[in-house]
Amino acid sequence: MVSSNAASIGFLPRADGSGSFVSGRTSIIASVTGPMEVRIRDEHPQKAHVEVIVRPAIGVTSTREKYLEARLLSALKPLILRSNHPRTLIQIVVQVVQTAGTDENASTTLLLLAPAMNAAVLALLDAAVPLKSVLAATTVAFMKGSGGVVVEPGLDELKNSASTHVLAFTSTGQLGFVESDGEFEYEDFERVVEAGRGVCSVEQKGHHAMDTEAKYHAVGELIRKIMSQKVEMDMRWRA
Amino acid sequence: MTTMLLFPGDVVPELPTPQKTNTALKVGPGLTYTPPDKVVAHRVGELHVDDRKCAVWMEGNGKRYIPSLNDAVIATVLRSTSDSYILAIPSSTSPAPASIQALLPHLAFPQATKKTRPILHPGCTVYARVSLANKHMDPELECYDAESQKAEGFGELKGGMVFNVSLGMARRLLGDGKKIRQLQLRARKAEGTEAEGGEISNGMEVLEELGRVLAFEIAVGRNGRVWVDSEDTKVTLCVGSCIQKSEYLTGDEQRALVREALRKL
Amino acid sequence: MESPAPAPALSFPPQTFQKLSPSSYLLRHLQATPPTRPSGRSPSAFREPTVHTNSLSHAHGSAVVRTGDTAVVCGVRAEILSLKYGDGKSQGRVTVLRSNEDEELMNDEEDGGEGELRSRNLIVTNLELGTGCSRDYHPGPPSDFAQTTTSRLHRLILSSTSSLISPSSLRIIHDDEIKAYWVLYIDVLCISLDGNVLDTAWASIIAALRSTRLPRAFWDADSESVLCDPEMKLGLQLGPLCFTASFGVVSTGAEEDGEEQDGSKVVILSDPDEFEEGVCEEAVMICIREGGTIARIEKGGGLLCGMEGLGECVRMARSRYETWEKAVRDAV
Amino acid sequence: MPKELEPSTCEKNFVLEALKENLRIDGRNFESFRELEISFGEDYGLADVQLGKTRVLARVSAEVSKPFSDRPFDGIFQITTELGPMASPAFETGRFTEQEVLLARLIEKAIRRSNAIDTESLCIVAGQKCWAVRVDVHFLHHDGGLIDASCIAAVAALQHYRRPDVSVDGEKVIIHTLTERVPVPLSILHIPICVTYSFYHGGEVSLVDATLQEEQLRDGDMTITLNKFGEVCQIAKAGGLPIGALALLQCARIALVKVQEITAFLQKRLEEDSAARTRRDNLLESTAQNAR
Repeated sequence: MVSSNAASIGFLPRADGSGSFVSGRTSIIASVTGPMEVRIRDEHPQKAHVEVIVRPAIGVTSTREKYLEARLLSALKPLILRSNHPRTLIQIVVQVVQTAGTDENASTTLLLLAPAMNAAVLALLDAAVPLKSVLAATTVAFMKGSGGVVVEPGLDELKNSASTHVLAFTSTGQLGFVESDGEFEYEDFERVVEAGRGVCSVEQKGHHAMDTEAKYHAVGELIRKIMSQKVEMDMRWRA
Repeated sequence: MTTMLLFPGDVVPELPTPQKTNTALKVGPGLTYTPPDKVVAHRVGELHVDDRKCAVWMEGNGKRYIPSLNDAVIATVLRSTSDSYILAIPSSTSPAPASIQALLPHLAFPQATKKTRPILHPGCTVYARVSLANKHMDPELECYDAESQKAEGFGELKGGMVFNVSLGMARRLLGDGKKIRQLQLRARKAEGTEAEGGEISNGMEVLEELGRVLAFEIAVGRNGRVWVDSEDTKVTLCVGSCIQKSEYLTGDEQRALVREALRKL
Repeated sequence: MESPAPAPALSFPPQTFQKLSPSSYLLRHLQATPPTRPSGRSPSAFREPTVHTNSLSHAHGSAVVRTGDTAVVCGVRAEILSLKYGDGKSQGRVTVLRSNEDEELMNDEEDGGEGELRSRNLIVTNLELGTGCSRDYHPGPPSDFAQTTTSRLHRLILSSTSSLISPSSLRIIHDDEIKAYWVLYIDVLCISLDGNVLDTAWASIIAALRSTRLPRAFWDADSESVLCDPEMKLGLQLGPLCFTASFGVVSTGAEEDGEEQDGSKVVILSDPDEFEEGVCEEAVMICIREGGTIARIEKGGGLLCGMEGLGECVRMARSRYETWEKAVRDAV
Repeated sequence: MPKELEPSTCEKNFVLEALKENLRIDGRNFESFRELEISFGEDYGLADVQLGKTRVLARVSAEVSKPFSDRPFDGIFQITTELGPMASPAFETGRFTEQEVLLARLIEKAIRRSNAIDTESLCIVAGQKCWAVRVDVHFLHHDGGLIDASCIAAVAALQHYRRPDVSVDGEKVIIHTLTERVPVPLSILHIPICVTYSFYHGGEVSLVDATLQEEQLRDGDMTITLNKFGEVCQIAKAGGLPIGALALLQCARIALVKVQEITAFLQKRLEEDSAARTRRDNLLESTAQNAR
């Protein structure tokens, strides 16, 4: 089952780019500013410095946020054509609005990763930061016993899963990010990756007329849809 | 002239072939060229191909201004050094910080000498042209036209008010929309579909309409800033707000907007 | 005019080349046949570990682990957390329960006890970089790197499906009622850092936990407090073991931010050292559990390593598991 | 880190001249707020407030804690307002600016010290256990009026919040899940609302709800916090242009009208949210019954 995903962009007028992503109960807002002036100690003569700041919904920044920052940075940094803007800073701020569960357990944190990544990618696209590719992320659970694969599971499903996987793919289906936890065989992992690729990648060219609602819930297509709506709006004057 | 939507990583499917041997392919903003013949998009936008000029570029909209050679911009003086002014080129997200800093040499004014050069104080608004744009260097500005060496409107903007618009809107106000319109007309002609489809907007009807009735001065910077001045505060405000509201409006809607605003005035 | 004579070829000692252009320096090494890393290792070679346990006399368990020039010390200390507040006076005895807690504790037995360990905060992990452990060390509050590594280690201990430490071995029970818990403080100090601190730190935690001996603790109903019997020492009940293997990924044709060129090859570097970690933007970590199943996969930083590469990493991680397992078994 | 760019001379002169002609750049009256929008999250205690372009998110949470030893019968109530880089890149994390401290203190005075929350109702077992309620205010977008917007967001989230029910059984405090027992709203004694005035031209012009541009150009400011009964909770005037006592009274009079409007609007939004929740619960119930 693919839970309902929703996304939007461009709602923060002063940020260069902004994106929000809601998956199930998890809700994230991200903003991008840059390329802008960089602190001297972070300055790189050939490349832009990329910074990710995660802010929790409740309480102050802890090691959990530092961990999320490091993971998000590892997914987003290779996406950006950093050499296009040397000696600058590209700052990505991720604000957690609502999490799947109330406690700070591992599952809640895991369910944050994919939506946070998607919100940040939308914000980067909105800010027109030069990118190599579009990345889309999803969470996949491998169930105990049945061995079923559940895409975008809820907390209850996570409880009954043997392993959970946060995966991100480029629109051509290249694997960009993995965070898998649990107990699984490599063969199971391969099945999980295929399921994830299905919702994250985009059908290449051809533009098949598969404009069903179900398709737009798949995150890869959702990101495309949101962005093409923006371009349409930007070009509205020509109509 | 064909348009299609591209995303970062998408390869431009068909490149125009140079008609003359000495014309090279021009790759515009939003695209990265990899030799020998691969052009890849690096942001979201509409791909535009002009076969005659043998050019490809991406039409998109944004808020963050990246200086580009010969762009006219509206900048603010921050301070003066021994031989240059340091200016901030704010983007349309302004008054957001983190705007680009640029150098305007004291002598980069028409016929300026050490004695006759204009004195600019911090906070002054300047209409200038980007004379150096390189990602590895801070941009530089000049206050005269590259060809005629005359002011041609560049220089300090006194009085008036500055309004923010998107970078796309600023380009349209400078007439880029007209070029796109011409390309579209040409494409229709080529396809023999001139009669079909309605009128094509050039995206700056708002300005044409306002200019017909009101008297005001205007300067548009490609960094998403529009300077407006007139005798009457109300007129300046009306012009500014009409322009800001026209962002997503078609030509007809822009005209209607201006009519309504003028009626209220 | 004759064309000017070609400028004399500029040459550098290797160290200068390495500093000036770290990326090319590594790639030149990898393009050689057979590909060799600057350290002299082959791409798939791990550094041999050495493990010593019980080196610290005042900790309940400890281990020193070294791989190449990366060396860490891990100490485990246990303290008692009493569930009763105060000192036995009646007003100091309020217990807070969530209404679904009993039920949750039952479930926890199945899912490895993550909930219990986490909600009670029974395991406290910390990794500290020792002063002068590496060139990039700056004194001050824990760096982002130290915090992130701590968080990764903590996550490995409290894996969502099966915990390394079973909560039952930390409970102090009297008449079927949990009276108190052991809280384990696991502190890792990195003495010397030459890349891949995670694998080494993790192995040191495993070795230290296996060497941990706790005095038998029991509830004394008369004094209403927990007492310890120093004569009787008990080991911890550990769940299935697991060991991590980290990899760096780099392409031999990788230009700065450029497209991959034809004929370029993706190289996976096992157990990257400090220099290699700086050059390889892409990193893969595989954690293999006893029995050969996978406990964790982390990948980020690039698009080079696809499914094929990951399969390769898993295979290498399995053989690395054997190495670690033997080293730790021999040491304890 | 980049600093906020000051308005240029021509912008400054124009804005101030326009004020002399009774004109604001966005066309508002001197005494009107920008368009206010309040929405609530799926979770209890999550309020999203938009005041013009300014956008603030407030999040209420509660956990069981030990009361302060000098106040054994009171619960703990805390508000945090940290200006993050999302609102403006000029705000750095972990560095407290003067603006941040003033804002935090003002909100603290307006809500906590005015006893908007009945902290005694947060006590579970005297001296032993109490609720610690915290409000996290997140600034998403800064276009002036952060004080007014964050105060509205905080009181909206506090009114929206429901904490889990507890029962005390001897030495055991049992926290009931949201599904087991209907969660309890906080006991709110009154609803303080802040109205910030900005002064120009020696106090001749006073503006309500200034935008960022107007804030940058003002000569002085004052924040009045009132509830709908006209009780003044606090007045903050930290230096700047001196204002006559009569002008202050006039400001307070206008502020009361604004406070009443805002309170009524907030009430309307809360009722709408509660109605939507009831509808959704009924729907869920009926589908559950159908499934059976």
